[in-house]
Amino acid sequence: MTVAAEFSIPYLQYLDADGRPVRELPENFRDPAKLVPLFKQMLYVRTFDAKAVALQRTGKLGTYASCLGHEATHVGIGASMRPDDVYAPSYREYGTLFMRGVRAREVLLYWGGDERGNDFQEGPARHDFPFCVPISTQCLHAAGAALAFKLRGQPNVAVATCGDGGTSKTDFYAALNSAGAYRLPLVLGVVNNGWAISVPRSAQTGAQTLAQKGIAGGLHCLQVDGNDLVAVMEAMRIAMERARNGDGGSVVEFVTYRLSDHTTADDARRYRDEAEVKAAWQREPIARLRNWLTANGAWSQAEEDAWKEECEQRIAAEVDAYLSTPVQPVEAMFDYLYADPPPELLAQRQAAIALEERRHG
Amino acid sequence: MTVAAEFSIPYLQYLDADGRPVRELPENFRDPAKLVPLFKQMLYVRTFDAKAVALQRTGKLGTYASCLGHEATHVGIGASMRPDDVYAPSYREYGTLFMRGVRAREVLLYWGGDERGNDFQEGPARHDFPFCVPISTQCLHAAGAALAFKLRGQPNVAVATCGDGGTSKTDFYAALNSAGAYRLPLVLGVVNNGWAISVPRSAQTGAQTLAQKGIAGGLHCLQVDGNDLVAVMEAMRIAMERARNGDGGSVVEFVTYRLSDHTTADDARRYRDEAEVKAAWQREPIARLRNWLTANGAWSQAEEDAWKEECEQRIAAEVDAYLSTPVQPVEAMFDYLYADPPPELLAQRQAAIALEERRHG
Amino acid sequence: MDEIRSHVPAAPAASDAAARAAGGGEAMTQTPITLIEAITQALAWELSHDESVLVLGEDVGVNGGVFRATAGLQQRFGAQRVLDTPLDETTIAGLAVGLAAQGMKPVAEAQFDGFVYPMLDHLVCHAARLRTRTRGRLHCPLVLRVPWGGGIRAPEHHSEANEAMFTNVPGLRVVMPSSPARAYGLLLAAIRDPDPVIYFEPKRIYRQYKELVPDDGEALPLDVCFVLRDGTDVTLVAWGAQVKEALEAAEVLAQEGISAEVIDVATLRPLDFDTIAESVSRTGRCVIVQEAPRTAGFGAEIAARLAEHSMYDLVAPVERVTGYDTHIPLFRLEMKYLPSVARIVEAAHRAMAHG
Amino acid sequence: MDEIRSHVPAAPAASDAAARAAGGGEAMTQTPITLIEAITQALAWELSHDESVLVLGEDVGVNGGVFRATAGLQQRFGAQRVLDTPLDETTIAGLAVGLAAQGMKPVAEAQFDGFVYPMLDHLVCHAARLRTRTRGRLHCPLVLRVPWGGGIRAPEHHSEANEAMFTNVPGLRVVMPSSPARAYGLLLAAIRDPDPVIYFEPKRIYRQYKELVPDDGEALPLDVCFVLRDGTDVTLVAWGAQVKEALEAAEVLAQEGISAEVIDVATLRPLDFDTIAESVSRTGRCVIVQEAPRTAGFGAEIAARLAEHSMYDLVAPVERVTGYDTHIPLFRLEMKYLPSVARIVEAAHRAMAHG
Ligand SMILES: Cc1ncc(C[n+]2csc(CCOP(=O)(O)OP(=O)(O)O)c2C)c(N)n1
Ligand SMILES: Cc1ncc(C[n+]2csc(CCOP(=O)(O)OP(=O)(O)O)c2C)c(N)n1
Ligand SMILES: [Mg+2]
Ligand SMILES: [Mg+2]
Repeated sequence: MTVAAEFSIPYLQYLDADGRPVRELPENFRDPAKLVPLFKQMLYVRTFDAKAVALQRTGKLGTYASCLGHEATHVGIGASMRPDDVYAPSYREYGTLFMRGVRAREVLLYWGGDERGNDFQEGPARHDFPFCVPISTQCLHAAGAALAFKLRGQPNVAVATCGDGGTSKTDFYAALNSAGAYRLPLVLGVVNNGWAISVPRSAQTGAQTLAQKGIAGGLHCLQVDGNDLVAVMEAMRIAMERARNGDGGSVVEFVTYRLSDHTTADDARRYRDEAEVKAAWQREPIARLRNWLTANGAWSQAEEDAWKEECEQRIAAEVDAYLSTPVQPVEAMFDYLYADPPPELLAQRQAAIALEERRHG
Repeated sequence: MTVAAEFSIPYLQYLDADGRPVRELPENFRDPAKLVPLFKQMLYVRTFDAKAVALQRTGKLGTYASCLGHEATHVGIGASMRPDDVYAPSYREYGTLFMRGVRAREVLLYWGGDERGNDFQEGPARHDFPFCVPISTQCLHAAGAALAFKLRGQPNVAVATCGDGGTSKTDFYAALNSAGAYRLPLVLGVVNNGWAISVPRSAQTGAQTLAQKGIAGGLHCLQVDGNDLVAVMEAMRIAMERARNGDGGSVVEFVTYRLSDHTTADDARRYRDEAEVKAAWQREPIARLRNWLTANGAWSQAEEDAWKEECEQRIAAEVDAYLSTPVQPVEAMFDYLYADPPPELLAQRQAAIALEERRHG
Repeated sequence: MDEIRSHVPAAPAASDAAARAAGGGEAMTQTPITLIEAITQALAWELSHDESVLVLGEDVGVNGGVFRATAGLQQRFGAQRVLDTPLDETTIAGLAVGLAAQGMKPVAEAQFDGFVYPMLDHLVCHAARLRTRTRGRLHCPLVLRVPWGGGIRAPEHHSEANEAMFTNVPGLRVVMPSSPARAYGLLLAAIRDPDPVIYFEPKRIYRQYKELVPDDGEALPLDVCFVLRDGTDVTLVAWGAQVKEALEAAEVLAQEGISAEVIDVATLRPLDFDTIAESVSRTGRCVIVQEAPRTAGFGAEIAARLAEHSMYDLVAPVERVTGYDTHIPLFRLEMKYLPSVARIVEAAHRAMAHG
Repeated sequence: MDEIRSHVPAAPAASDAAARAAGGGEAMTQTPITLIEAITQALAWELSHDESVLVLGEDVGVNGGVFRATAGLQQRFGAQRVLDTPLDETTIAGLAVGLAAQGMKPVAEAQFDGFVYPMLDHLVCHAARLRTRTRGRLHCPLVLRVPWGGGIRAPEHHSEANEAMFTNVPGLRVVMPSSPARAYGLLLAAIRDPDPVIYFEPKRIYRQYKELVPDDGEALPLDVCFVLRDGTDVTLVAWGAQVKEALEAAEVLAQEGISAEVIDVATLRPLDFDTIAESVSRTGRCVIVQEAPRTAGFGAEIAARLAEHSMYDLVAPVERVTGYDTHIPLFRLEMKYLPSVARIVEAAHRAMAHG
């Protein structure tokens, strides 16, 4: 038989689960001092996450989706983007969002049931897409943004992230299909944390890797250890450079693990083996990077204690800002629907205000 | 870098454009006498197709989608299925439909604007899916049928066909994704005829082959010369056997060419180079198989003349049956909507009948 | 909780006990159950009694569904009958059509109302048409279960009331129970119906109260409205979670001396307008309560039929109490969006000012 | 063809000629054009005058669209402005949302009405919500053009009237022109509107007649009904291709001495009910003509508002002349499905029998 086409999917890992290099580190990321700010960001995210879960447990937040265990992937992706790139998140990539300028109070407002959580006030996030709940639909929006970049001749990249479950969603396929058809500057980051609520990665698809889905659209495909910040950064560097150079889109699969429940509304013990979670803690991203940095003299326990203290304080201030944000007035639900609201909508708005007044004086 | 996964897509061809073998023919299809009935079927289809186009041109048929040039692929697929397998067509696979028992009059009724064209009266087609206009949605229905086979432990295969354009459709991806996830006995046949109305294959996707899309779901992938009946049959044999043996689904790409306009409502000269069409005629499926059969003493001009005459007669009879089928009465639009029609629908039905009577006496 | 008056089949006859025993030996449920438990009970009944029934959706297996509607079913009936699907709603709908066309009776779950949109293509273009398209050669006995509506402080896209997407579609049936007993009986009917049924589940009242729901396999009819409370002054028409608001409003009105009749539409398509018209012919006034955005919601169809058929009965203009013409806001504001008892009472007062 | 009376901006002022010249030198169209040519003309105008506008869809490029609505545009404006898409409606809708959120003004085409369903998710969950979701940080100025309705002897899925899928969705505007001039003016307005607009094109009248449509870049308002014919006895309300049927019915009625007012709804969401109410306050009778299946179609909203607001004006029950509650049949029977002049006239007669 003749061969019509051949493909291979590379796998990237630099630091093993104990933080020992398994091969020479890429030149850009060889200097441990350069990685320290990102490590600090990972610690900040984890502190935030624990606080958010606590807020939910005490009734001060709605359902919340934890990012425990995803810190290297999320922070690494954020660190690889330029301000004028565009990011399209799903719903738990706080590490990426923070690097784009989203503030913790905004994340809390969103899960606290307040639309202002999506009105990102600072940094590049101002032009990024909001939180996206319908799985993987954000991938197509990022493709649209990438198409806008291409049509306008801007040297920017659109990045979207979705989960392992998200790669089954038709929108994910549509995004990679159009990225290939138009040769778009698009990076589709698949955050494979092993589970889509209760459905394990193995039940989601017959594909050996999730990265290989990109082959369907002629994209560049990479699988990486998503708990290894160095591998994440290197994979993103390759994908972002290709996109910026006009070489088209990539699917990058980050293999990590959801150390938490799916959300605070979920109880993973119903469907997931405790032993699997325990084993996953041995591979988690923060300890291994700490080991590497400490072994190379770039980080110490004292620094960590001080930084954690600072994180607690910063997050306490954000939580205060969140908790002291008053509920929007009833008319808020009308005020952003149309630029030019129709008269009948304004009449309903007036009626809603009047009803409030009748009821609360 | 480590390699996470590797893939290769085989290409199958046995008879070249002139009907000369390029490699030893597969054992099953070595005896030319065995291929003669299929060759005759291909001639029948082509005769039917010309007649249908003529009927449209003379106002006796609605818009019609020609299958000119697809005969080897369509007939080869039909010939590879067992009666209790299930077939889910798109809209131009008359060669396959005829082998499943659909009669020419039914095809004509369908394009003649009469639902009875989907009420296949004979053969395995009775349980097959009807014509399907929304592109590639039939692929998911076939996946559902394959799932039914698997759940019921039946040793059957579901086959769906779609076009090159159809492989961009999210439903195609959803079908291959679920076939992989459930390891379904599903064969997705991609009839790559080079064009999706005016959009060439090259603009549809960045993938080198359409077969490779199956990699996204972990399916078996094959690309074949869709104008070579032997290659079509061999590819289908492989795919059907895998499916029947529990080895899961396949994507088989049949590379052929649409020698006609997209439909009778289309004028391909607006977007397609005449030279391309001319070149494609050099590769068309009927001449090459005739050459092979004739060279091997299995077919002659006299046999062809006689058979064509018979085809004309058979088709004339079918056309008569079509043309003499009276229009359904007005209540036909109500009568098959629900098994148990609601009273308000029956009232509308009565009103519609009464209106007819008022108007036509 | 409430008495059902209209078009309801008589209590099971004596021979039913035997039939029940023969049918697999399910005992009468002796303790009251919630609406969602009634759904589980109905699914279990049909899985036991009809081997062509299967349940599919995201997380419906080991996890028993994010709302626990399928809790225990995979353990009891096996992974061949209760299937987790890949995470794609197009897939769920398309597979269900294929399964149903080939002799199975799939009961598919959409995890939340906000995720049904990708299913529409297969539902409208195929499920709703397969019988008419093939002149009855094939048909499509599928059920889509959709947790519906707001009021549970859920995240975005988890609180939609989008039944109007389905009510203009020929070939579908659209059902929405509002009590445990009706949830049980209507779901049995939906599964047994040989045509596609969209079955909306008002999640706000999933666990709101319990009632005795005999596990007797008795279906309720799919084409009737239920009169839950008799009244003479004004007819309150509601469906889903708003039935509870309407009943409470009727209580408030009763204390004011206004007698409100309360009708649970229950099946939106086909609509049993006769029951509504008969009530309005007596009360002369109608308040329609609809959780969905106002304009072109299903309430409009009821009001339209009143305008066509009940003009001479009405003594007051028809009132619609609805969600506003905005998206349901995130949960800090959602209760201000939803119709409330106070708004229903006000509308009834406006109606009472006429005639 | 018809005179437009209500809410229509005055004829272009003298200074417009200068503005037009400045705007790229388009000359006044001197020959009458069809509805579809008016669409092409509007697209060309906006492509010329706003570089953020782009056209995308299946076969819209070299081929100029299966209906030729985009004929010549790719040649004139280049493949960067007029893009063929891969064959997937989810893709088209999702790309359009992404483009619109990032500063472009995509005008997307659905090839036929029957193929819009896979677009709903992106339209409802994203396009219609982006502004409200982000408190105005982002917005979504997209237009979706949908060739709409039956009557052209097309294959299956090419003849749907599914506007009711969109009219209950907050955040969308839903528009349907019924003449070349209104097609031009409303499409310009749709493209310029900063929020998403679904623009239905009644394909049955794409080429039915020609009228002079000055290529002056003048938009029509997106929130008014157009009164096309004055009358005193009965109000006929229609949209899309049914406007022509209604006008013809008015002619027939006139010959019988019945004076029918004819209103083209033109924009379904937001609805200009005032114009309809004002007319009905004079005529006392209303016949709503709707091509879509009857139950829960958009006509129900108009009838509902009449039941709420015009009860004391109506002297006859509201009449709806609609498609039946079935799928539009394949073309041998489709004309028996569609509302006809005869059915409209009969409904008007029934209304005249009252009051
Ligand atoms: C279209 C759609 N269907 C269902 C859901 C409900 N849901 C929320 S998260 C989730 C699982 C997502 O899994 P994955 O993509 O792996 O992301 P993860 O949550 O693991 O990060 C599901 C099914 C949804 N949000 N959107
Ligand atoms: C969902 C959907 N969108 C658009 C169309 C209109 N349409 C009919 S055939 C066709 C092109 C199909 O091309 P391909 O899949 O290559 O099949 P071919 O016609 O070449 O056999 C299109 C766009 C459709 N039928 N369904
Ligand atoms: Mg996951
Ligand atoms: Mg093709």
